[in-house]
Order: sequence, then C-alpha cells, then structure tokens
Amino acid sequence: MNPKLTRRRFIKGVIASGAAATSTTIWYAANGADRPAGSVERLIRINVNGQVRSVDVAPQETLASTLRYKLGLTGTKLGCNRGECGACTVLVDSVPTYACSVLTHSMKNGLIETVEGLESPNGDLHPVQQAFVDELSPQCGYCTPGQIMAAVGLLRANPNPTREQARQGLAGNICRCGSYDSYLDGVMRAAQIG
Amino acid sequence: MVATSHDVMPDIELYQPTDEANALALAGTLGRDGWLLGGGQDTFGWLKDRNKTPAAMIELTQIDAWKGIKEIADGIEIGAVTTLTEIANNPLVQSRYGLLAQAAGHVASPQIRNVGTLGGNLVQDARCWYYRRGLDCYRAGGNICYADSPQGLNREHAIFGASRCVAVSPSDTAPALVALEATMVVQSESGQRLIPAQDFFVGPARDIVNMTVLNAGEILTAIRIPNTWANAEFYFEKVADRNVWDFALVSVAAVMKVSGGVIEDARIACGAVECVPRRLEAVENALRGQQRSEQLANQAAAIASEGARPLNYNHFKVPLMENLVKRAVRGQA
Amino acid sequence: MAYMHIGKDFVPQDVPGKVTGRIKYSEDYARDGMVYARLLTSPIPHARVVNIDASAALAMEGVFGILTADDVYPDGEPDGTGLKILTNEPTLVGEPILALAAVDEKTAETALEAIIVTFERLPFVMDPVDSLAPGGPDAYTGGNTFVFREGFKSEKWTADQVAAFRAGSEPTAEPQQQFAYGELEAAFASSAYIYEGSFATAGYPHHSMEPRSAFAYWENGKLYLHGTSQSLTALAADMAGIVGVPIEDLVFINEATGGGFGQRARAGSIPSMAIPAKLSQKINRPVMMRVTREEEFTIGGARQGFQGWIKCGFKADGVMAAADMWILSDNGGKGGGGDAFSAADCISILYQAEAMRFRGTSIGSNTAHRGAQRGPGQNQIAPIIAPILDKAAAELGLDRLAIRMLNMPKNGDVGGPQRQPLTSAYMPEALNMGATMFNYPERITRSRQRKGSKVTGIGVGEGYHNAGRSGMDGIVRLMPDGRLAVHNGVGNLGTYSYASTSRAAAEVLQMPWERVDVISGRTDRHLPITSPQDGSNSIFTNTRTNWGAAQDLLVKMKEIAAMDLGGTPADYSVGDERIFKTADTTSGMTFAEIGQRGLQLGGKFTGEAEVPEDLNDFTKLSVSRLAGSALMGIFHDPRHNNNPPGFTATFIEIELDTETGKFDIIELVTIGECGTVVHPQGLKNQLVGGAVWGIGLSALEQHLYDPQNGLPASTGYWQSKVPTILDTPSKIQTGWVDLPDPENPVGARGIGEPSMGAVSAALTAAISDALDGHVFNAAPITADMILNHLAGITTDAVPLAQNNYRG
Amino acid sequence: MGEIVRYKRDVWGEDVILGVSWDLLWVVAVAVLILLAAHAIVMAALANKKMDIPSAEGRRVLRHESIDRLFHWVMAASIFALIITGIAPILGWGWAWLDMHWIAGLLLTFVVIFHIIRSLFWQDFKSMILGPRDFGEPFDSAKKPGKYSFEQKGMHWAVTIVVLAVVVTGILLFMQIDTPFWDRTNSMAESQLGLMFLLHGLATLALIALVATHIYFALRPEKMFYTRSMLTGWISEDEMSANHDPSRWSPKEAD
Repeated sequence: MNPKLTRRRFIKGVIASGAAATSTTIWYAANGADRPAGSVERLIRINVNGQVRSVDVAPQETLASTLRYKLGLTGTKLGCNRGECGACTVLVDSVPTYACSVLTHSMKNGLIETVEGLESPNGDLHPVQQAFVDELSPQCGYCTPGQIMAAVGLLRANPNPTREQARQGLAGNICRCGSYDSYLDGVMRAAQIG
Repeated sequence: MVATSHDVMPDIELYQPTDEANALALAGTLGRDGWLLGGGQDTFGWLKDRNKTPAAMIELTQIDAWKGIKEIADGIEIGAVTTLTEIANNPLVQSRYGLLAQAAGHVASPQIRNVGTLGGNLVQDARCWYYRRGLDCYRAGGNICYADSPQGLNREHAIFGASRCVAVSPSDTAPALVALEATMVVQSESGQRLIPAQDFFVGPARDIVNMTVLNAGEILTAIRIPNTWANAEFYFEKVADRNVWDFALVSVAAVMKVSGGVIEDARIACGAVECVPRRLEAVENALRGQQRSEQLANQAAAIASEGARPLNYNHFKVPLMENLVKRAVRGQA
Repeated sequence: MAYMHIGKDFVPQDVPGKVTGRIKYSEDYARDGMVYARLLTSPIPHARVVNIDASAALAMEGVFGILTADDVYPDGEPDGTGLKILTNEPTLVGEPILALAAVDEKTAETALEAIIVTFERLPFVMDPVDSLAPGGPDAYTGGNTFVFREGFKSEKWTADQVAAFRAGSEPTAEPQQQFAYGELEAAFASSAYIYEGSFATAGYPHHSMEPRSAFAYWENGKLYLHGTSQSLTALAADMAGIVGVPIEDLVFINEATGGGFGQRARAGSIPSMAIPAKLSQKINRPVMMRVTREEEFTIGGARQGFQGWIKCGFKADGVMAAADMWILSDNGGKGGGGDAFSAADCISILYQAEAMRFRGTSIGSNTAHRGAQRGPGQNQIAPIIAPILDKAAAELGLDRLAIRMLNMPKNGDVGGPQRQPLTSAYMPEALNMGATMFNYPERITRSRQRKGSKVTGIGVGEGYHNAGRSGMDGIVRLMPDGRLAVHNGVGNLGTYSYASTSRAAAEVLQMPWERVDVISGRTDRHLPITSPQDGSNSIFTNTRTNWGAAQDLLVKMKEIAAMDLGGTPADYSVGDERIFKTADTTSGMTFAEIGQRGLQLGGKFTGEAEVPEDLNDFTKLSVSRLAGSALMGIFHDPRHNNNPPGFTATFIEIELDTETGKFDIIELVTIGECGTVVHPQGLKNQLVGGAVWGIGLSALEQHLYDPQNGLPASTGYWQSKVPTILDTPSKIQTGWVDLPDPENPVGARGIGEPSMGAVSAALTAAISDALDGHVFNAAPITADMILNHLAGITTDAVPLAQNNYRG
Repeated sequence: MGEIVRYKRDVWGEDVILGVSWDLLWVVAVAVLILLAAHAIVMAALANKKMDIPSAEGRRVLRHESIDRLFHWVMAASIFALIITGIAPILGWGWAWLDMHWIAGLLLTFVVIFHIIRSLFWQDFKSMILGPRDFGEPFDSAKKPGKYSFEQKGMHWAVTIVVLAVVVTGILLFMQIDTPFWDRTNSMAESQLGLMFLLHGLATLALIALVATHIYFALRPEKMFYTRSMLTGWISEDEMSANHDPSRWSPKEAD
C-alpha cells in the first residue's frame, strides 16, 4: 500500500471524525486483519442465462467483470464503467441493471440474463434481436447489447408500449452513433412481433 | 502520484448483514471505515477512483426491515433502501405524495433508479467536479476551494449559504421530502434518532466534510412522511442540461393547500442552489392566505432569490430559481 | 436505372453478431498468458519528466514490466505536435507517460501508485488567445504553434490586437494561412446588408462508445494487433510504421469498431495501439490494454474549437456577395487540423459567396489533442452562419428558405479557393423535398408564436462535406465454387459501407447477395488499400474500386468464355450466375465452371502476371499473397479531379421555454443529397445519427478545462453532455433525393458528415428565431446562456473563451 | 502517527503542507498539565515553611489604569473566543464557527494595535523591558523587581510574540475566505497557504500553553493580588513592598 495513501486517509480521518477518532482510523488503515468476521464467501453460485455457474468472486467485484472476465460473456460491454452510458446493461430478475455498477455478490440471488442468453435453443433470434436486424438499428454496435437488454426488460414490463414509453424505457442507454430513432423503430417492431 | 485513471475496484471487504442488529453492530464497530452501501450508485466511482478508501462495505439492501413502503399511523414510512423505481411506481406514493413519486422518477436514468435507493439518493455526496476528481479541497479535508475563485468552473455551484465550500445538494428527492415535512429515522447501536428532513442536511459552515448530520455508526433506515400534506397540490420541476443522468441546475418542490384559488398553506424547497435543500420560508409566508395570481407568483419569485450570491458562472441560477418558484406558485399549467 | 442491389436494403453480415453479442471488439479477445497494461498519465498540463522511479512498482508481485518513452523512442521523441505513443514532455493532463503490465488490472493500478515520477512544471495555457497575448504562455516547449517545414514558433499579438479581437473586431495580425477569390471590397460595396461579428465554437470529444482498447501478441516474428479503426487497411499501413514492424509482419485484426467519428481513421491519431504491441514485445507476453472512459477522453482527442470573426455581405436581392472570415483554431496539446480552412471552403460552396477571403491561424492549448471530427470545419461553421443568413433575410425582407434557395449550390456550380467544379449538386431538389415534408409554408407562420412561457422557433439548415476520393484499389475473386469474394479494406465502424460498397461488384456480375462473401475484418485476409473512412468518402471511393475490380473480373471471364466457347468477349453477357452468349443464352458456363477454368489457366487470370503497375504497395502485397488462388479481378482507380459533394437540408420546429432555457424539438425533417442511394437503411442511420450529433453541437456538448490548473472538467459522458435519447426527438423524418452523380459508376456520394451540419444549422437558427432573432455567435447554446440572455445578465464568461463555458 | 505536520496533495498530485497535526493538541495539553501540577506540588511542599501573604489593607497604590485593565480583559475574551471557535471543529463539534472566529480575530487585532501604540507613547515602556538584571532576579531573593517581575515580563513577551504570529497568519488566511468586505481570491499558492496554516496552528498551540500557564499563576494564592489588581487596579503598600523595589517602581496613590 502506498504510504502516501495511508497518510492521506489518516489526514481525512482526522478531519472527518475529529482527533478523538484518529486512533481508530489509524488502527483500521494499518491493520485490516482485525476487522469483524462475517464478510462474504468468495465462492458463490450464480444463475446466468438459466445456467447455474459457480464462480470465485472477489468481494468488490462488479457483475460486469464477473460476466466478461470470469464467464467469458463479452457481449456485455464496458463503455464507461461508471453508469454513465448503459452499454453494460443486463437483466437481473428482468430488471435492467448496469452490470458495471453493481456488485456480483449483491446480485447473486437474482436471475441474471445477458445478450448471449436471448436466442431460443434452436438458435432463433429473440424478437427484439430480430427487429433490430430488420430495422438495422445498430450502427457501430457497441451499445447494442445494452440497448437490447433494456428493450427486453421494457417489453416484459410493458408488452405494448407507446413510442414515448419505449423512449423512456431506453433512456438509460447512450448511443454515440445517434441511432436512437432506429432503435425505437426496432422496439416498436418487436412489440408487434411480440 | 495520482497520475493515472483508476478504473477497477480495489480490494475491500464486503459485509451483507441480513438483520438490523447485525448491520448496526457492524456500522458501530467499523465507524468511518465502514462504507454504508445502498444501491452503490454513489459508491463505486469513489472506490474505483481510489479517492475514498474505506476498509469495508456494509451492504444494507439485504435487510428487509429497511425496504418497502408501508402505511403508519400518521402517513407512510419508506424503508431507506427502497429503490427509486419502486417509489416512483408505488400507487400509494403516487396517489398521496405524487411530489415524491415525480422527484424519484427524475433521478439519473432508469437503470440507476432500478438499483439506486431513496436513502442513497438523500445521503449522496457532493457532485462538485473538483471534489469528485479527488482533489484535497476543503470538503476533502484540505484547506482550499478550487471552485470558488475568479477562474473556477462553478456553473453548477451554490448561490446561497456558501462557506469556503460552494458545492450544492445534488439530490432530487431531498427538496421533495423537505417540502413534505418528512422525518428521517436514524438508527445506531445506541438507539434511534428522529430528525426532521430539513435538519438532516448540513451546510459547510457547520460541517464542511459531511452533507448530513449522520455520525459514524449511524444509519438512515427509514423516511416517514406525515399525512399533513397528503393529496395536497404538488409541483415538482427539475431543470438540467440533459434530460437523463444530469443533476439539477435548479429544482423546485412545492406543496400547497389551495381552496377557491386561495393558498391556505405552502411549503417550498429548492435543490441545487445551496449545500442543503433550500427551504423558502419567506416565500411560504408571503403566499399564505393569498389569492393565486401572476403578481403573487412574481412577488414570490423576487423573495425567493433574496440574498442570492452568484459565483462567476452561475448567475443564471437566479432567474432560473425565480422562474421555477413562479411556476410552482402558478401550479400545474 | 434499375439495379439488382444498389438502392436496396440488405442485412450486412456483421449485424447478427452485433445483436447477439458474438461479434468481437478488441477488448473481447483473450489469450493464454495474457497480462494487463494500465497507463500512467500526466497529472500536469505541461511538464518535462525529470525522473521515473519505478523500482518499488517493479519489485511488486505480479508486475511484469513497464514501457516508457525512452523504450519507444530510443533516438529521442519525434519533433512536432503529432501524437506520441508515450512521452517525457506531456503537453496535456492525461497524456501517457508510461505503461505498466501486471497479472491483472488491479495489481497494475496499485503498482502505478508506487511509481514516483518527478516532473519539471512548465507554463501552460487553456485558451489560444491567452497564448497570443504578449508574454502569454506557450502550450509547447518551443512555441505555441508548429509551422510545416519551419518547426515550432511562438506567435504573439500586441495587447491591443488581443483586446480588439476579444471585443469583436477584425483581427489585424498576420494570419498563418489565407486564401481569397473575387473582388472582396467591391462585393462588400455592392452589399445592401453587411453582418459582422466574432464567434466561438467548442471543440469537444468524440467519445466513441468503445474506448480505444488494444490487444497485442507476437508469434513467429509476426505482430498480431487487435485494435480499433475506421479504416482497416489505410490505418494498418501506417500503424506498421508507428510500431516499427514491416507491413508484411503486421496482422491487424479489427472486425468491428465501436465508433470513430474521425478520430480512428488514421494510425497517427491513435498511436496508443502501439503501446500493447511494444510492451508485448518487451516482456514477451500477450498484452491487453483496456482504455478507460477518462483515458478515451484525454487521449481520444477532440475537434478544433474556433475563435473567429466573420463578415458577410448580401446584395439587395439576397445574394451573398462576399464572405470574409478570420479563424483562430485551437490545436490543443497535440495534433491539429485544417478545420478553419474547411469552414471557409464550406461557405464558398454551400452559399456560393461571389467573393471570399479566409485568414486563419492555429495556436496550441494544453488541452485534449485535436483532430478530425465528423465534418471538421464545415460543421463548426454551420451553427454560426445559419442565424446570420436569417438576419440578412430579415433585414432584406426575404423569406428564410428563399434566401437559401437563392444562394444554394446547383449542378455546374464551382466552389472553394480553386473554384473546383462540383461533380453534381441537387440542393434545389433537397430543399424542396424538405420544405414539402416539413410543410414549410404552414409552419413558418408559427415562427415566434407564444404559448405561455413557450415560444416557437423555426429553422432551416444546410450541410456540406466533400464526399468522395479516388486513387484506391479493388480486389475481387470468383471462387471455383462460383461464389464471389469481394476483398474490402474498408473499416467496419457502423456505416456498413464495407458491405454496401461491395455490392457494386455484385451488381456488375448480377450476383445474388447470398452468393457473395465480403472478405474483411483482418489484414491477413489480403485486402486492397482504401482511403481512410473519414470525410464521408467511402461510398464514392470504394464503389468505384469494387465496380472497377468486378469489371476487370468480367473482362477476364468473357475472355475465358470466348476462349472455350468461341466468339469474342464482346459476344458474352452475365446473369443468373452464368456467362453466356448474348445471342444464344444456352451456350455458356456457370460461374463455378469459369472460376475453375480461370484457376487452371493461372497467369494474368489469377494475379500471377500482368498485375496493374499502378497498384498501391499495400494492395500489391495482398495480390501477391492471393496470386494463383482463384480467378481474380484487380483494379486501380485513377485520380479524378472534380469535387463530389455530400449535401443535407434540414427543417426544424422547436418550442423554447423562456423560463427554463430548455427546448423541445417538435419536428425535424432532414433530407440527404448524396447521389444515388446505395443502402437506404444505412443512409437513414447516417441522417438520424447526424441529427443527434447536430443537436449535441448546437445545444449541449462542452469541453471544459480549468484555467487555474489545466485539469479536464468534462472527462465522462455526464460532463461532456453527450445527447441522450430524451434530448432528441422521438421521431426524425428522413428523406433523400436519389439522383445519380456522373463521376461514380453507381452514381453514389457520401453523406455522414453533412447530415450533422445541416441539423446543427437548422437548430441554431430555430433557437435564434425563438429569441426574436438574437444571434449568440456560439456553439453550443446552453440553457444558462439562454437564461442569461433573457434575464439581461452579462456573465463573467470570457468572450471567445475556449475549453471553457460558451466555447 | 506522531507527525507534527499534516500533508495533502496539491492539485497536481504532489505533496504540500496542509497544516499542523492536531495530535499535538493533546501533547500540549498533557505537557502543560504535568508542568503546572509539578509546580503546584513543589509550592505546596514549600508552603510548609511559613510564607506570610502581605496584607491587602492599608494604603493602596495604582498598578493598572482602567483603560489597561479594559484592554487586558477584551484581549482575554477575544483570545478565548478564538481558541474555542478554532478548536471546536477540530474536535468534531460541528457548528458555524468561522464568522465568530474572524470577528474575534479582528477584535484581537484592533486591541493589540491599540496596546502597542499606547505602550509606546503613554505607558512606561521601560518597565516592561527585559534587561540582564532581570535574569538574575529569580536566583537572588534580595533582588526585587520594578513594576514587573522577571516572570511577568517573560510571560508578556512570550505572549506578544505568539499573539503577533497568530494575528499575522490569521489575517493572511482571512484574505482567503469570503467576507462582507471582499470575495476570496486564490491569491496564495497551495504550498504557501499550507505554510500559513502550519504557522497559525503552531502559534495557536503555543498560545494555548501560555494562556493555561497564565491562568494558573493568576489563580495562585500568593499571586492573587495581581489578579485583583487587574480587576480593581490597585495593590496594597504591603503587597507592593513585599514584591517590588520602590526605588525601581514608584506608583501613584490609588484613589
């Protein structure tokens, strides 16, 4: 650990909690081992795209890192890793969620779905995927998996959205190519295929 | 050196208590080193940047007692880790406290509202970009403010109540709860505190490093909204550069009791103009008992901005605040 | 003319991969033994690295090594303002100093914390005008500007010149660059209305969704580089030079690129890809370098900001008699660009100014490096010129559409300093089509109507960009199984032009699309050189090359047919995957048969002989590697002279709320004029995408650096204000003229860039209209500016400020 | 731990001084307590040998004019206000302290300036000068001081130096905040700013020690009459002759 960091934390500790708290601040900075027991077990089982996988997950690991780097599900993209773009959107219990901004451990009890899990077993595209192909919704395609997961989540909650409702549903996903209009066309078409 | 863009979560412990006692005990033991984790939307950026380095996270979202919306003797109680989406869509909240439903529905983006909690939205830290960049400014325990200077980039900063630090309260729901006269339920190992929403937030003059009165070991567990303003006339508006993600440039939350065009009683709070949600008591007094009219709206606007002290780049917040107060007084167009 | 493929929609082969997540971007690859690189970047806007102490970091477990500027530039860093792989003389916060490789990213970041870099701090500046002031700081060591063949120079104005410019007067200093045509003074003298004023536009980041991550490993002396680019072959050719590996030993792999917008067209604008390549070579391990969003901002660059002065004269009838422009463009901490020149060129073409003068100077600032961004120059000037035209129309009592109709480019018109002819121009058709779809006559009557706090604003805009090049090559092969392989070096950045330009070849051979394979995605598939996919040129440039290559193949097929079936090549035609005698369709061969026959014959038929002399080297290499593999069509496209334009016409109605400074777009109609339409869905995407970018340019996107310390304040999507779906209209009405250009075999031209400029122009005009014609002379026009204007507040914002508010 | 100086990172990530380490607050507190306790014990031990406190009865001589007494107490009040408002936030007691702090600071500044001027022109300045003779005083019970004893002069000059230090640094820091009189500038470089905070802090710590000592002695029984004189102005002739050398201090009759 960088000594500067330690001192920095110490300084902030003093200011934040007053000199009286200094001793404790130092204590934890210096000696993490002495923290209370009961922190999370690393080895967990998570349900991704209908399969239960057991993974070794660090306490601080984001769902996006687990999906991309532990499970090889690289369809989930990292555009900003800050919850500012939506490229990493996945479904947890059908709820659109930024995988870059939740901990895997927090989501371990949910049903996790990524873009890789949408096709039917016989390989047919999901209606949203098919509609996005038909409307040529994607441009560069980097935000597409996130747009698709947001759209799937929207249509599960509201199978027949108005165009305005669809717009609100996709509001958490940036498309730098500006293909919003084509994505909306795709969602409306998917709602019809349904 | 901070000469690098951090992007991955550093090593940090995670506790997932499932009952209150456990959580309070952890919070008590870890003190300032235990980071209280709600939806995490104000957490992971800090940690990835390594600009805040707590030893452990205490996740509160596994505790059912602190989730959900229920009726109580006087009004409703909302668990602090209830998601903003749930609040925005909850029939009870929508029907009686539409103001809060609207405010919750205007936070950030759908995905953030899906995991972000009401408690988290209320206790989130300042969004001043200098502070978020990890600079050792006053709020970070330093001895300088980079925003309040002739050349500082302070378009989003405070026009009221600055004291060395000029950051504003970024929360969209805070003004709504102040207007609704909500009470914050704060628990710790040593017991429970009930704090009026308005007193829950604290400015830099009093505490320059914290934005709320929460002490180490204390947890905001619930928010109670009394019947006082149930089904009153509400007005919420948030003006931001972009219609998604952005924090308010100025927001207004107003509750009013109007009969026959006469404003019998009102409470109004503005967001993003001060380090705390700014309650406009002078405006409320001026409105009480008055016939609603454009003149009244203009009077109210003038009173609202009295004492404003804009920085170099945020003069526009004065007319914006005035206009939003006007609209609140006029009511829904 | 009736085409089999041109003008018809199809499913580009990469689309299924994009909707299933299967298509791989550079960071999606992995390899055994792969290690992770992270960057240490400069915390200081301008400095010199005095010492790097990495001993503590290198001693850490899981750290494999570091790469510094000394490693990549053993003979010293290159001179000039070009981007560097790594540097010891950073000229902006965030410029890469060194890279460190470790077992995982977390370890790498922790190790970076332990590296002590000692800097010598140097003077820095955030605003080019501040640098011009007497004694003003210079952004570079050695000056504030880099003059070609002359090197660094420190350009200074007098205090009075600086003050006068900031006050809005015409700069009196010597420009670095200028052009003029026509009789300027006379033209102004003949003007009934003259507008004069200064303006500022923001230079903001590209912020492509995919950060410029790269992955590299070496195998048998060959470098395998997974990267991101707009132009597979054009970029690879130069990237080999940057990494320092012979082109034949570089395999550049790039199936899909998560956005480019001008910043990934050429290797020089994305040298960071060389870092994993060099590091991998040094530590002998596969190296993945994931780039963060903040790094994508700091090393991803931005467009040039303008600090300018413009004077336009209009005759009584509304004709633009003269335009005089002086533009100071922000060169940032690295890079640069010719945006200012292009802006002037655009005015001379789009408004057909009878006389014109352009003067410009480029000055550095210690901010993000500058380079081409969607419509570099043409699009910055669009939101500035539009309200000026409307002001002229108002002064001269003309309709705002009419004054544009009066000045618009038409077939036979010329433009630019060289008065270069346009290959064709159907702007009248575009404006008329848009006016009809928009119902202009009815909507214009709503201009400035109030509804409570809301005011209606109407805007008309035009966009232009040079949209076509030549001199590139094409390779097609007819395989023994009768399938057509089109080798296409065009990058895949979301325009689908890699596929749509290939359809020109299918068209020549009347080949069903499902029997065509577009060969692309990695350079070891032997691709022809293409022009970089910047400047909206791909459709024009590469339909020419693919058409030509297919024609060459067709000639060879007919020659073989005549050889085997008698008669002369001229007797033969193709159809239904057969070549047959035009007179007797029963006598012929299938494409499969002709393909096999060609392979047997070899020689010139399979690229083993009589290969065109004038092929580019890159293409020659590919041909030599394909030689003898199949019946091959090879083509070098000769240069052509005229200017193939891309045009767009846009009509917008907004409702602006005078109490919040925000507006809603009620209707947005945008019409593309790009010759024959090759791929309607692709064109529609370019039009709606351009519209979103236009909204960002006119109303949202900013580029903030703290003048006190040079720190970037707008690194992410949040502070950069990249438009979200709720900042854009729910439906954008699109249309296209679809008339052929004579200098393209299928009549096609490009569209990607003008689609943005026209919308930006129309939106700014609409905002100005809603505010009773007030001219902001700025882009973007943000809510606070509108509120300040309405409240009569004069803020402390510096006039013409760059990398700051209002510019 | 145990650092004297606290550091922070400046805007470019390099370490600069932030201020004094407030851990020293406890060090100072403990040190002063021990010293004074020790002194008290020693004095208590000596007290066994009878030590007659001179009588406060009889004729009175003037020791402090009313204007000087007023100055003393105003200065005391402002210094207390400054110490309390300055230390409270460091101990984590959040309240709006800054305005009271600089107001008290201004008050202190003004009275100090007043005192300097008055002492130079209207008071007997020589009586406070610390000469070689004074240093012998503690070791020779025969030697009696003039108006002020060696200890009193020492305390006075120590307080003078420390107070001037806090006042000067305080004023410089004052310029770095918004006040009714001006908007703050970032005139000072971060490193200089940190130095100011460090000096201000160190001076404060010294001042706390001196004030504690001063109060302790003011409350000692054998010195009580000085404290009284700071309230009433007079001491008795007995107290005068017992503690001072009339040849070196001839005060006026107190009325």
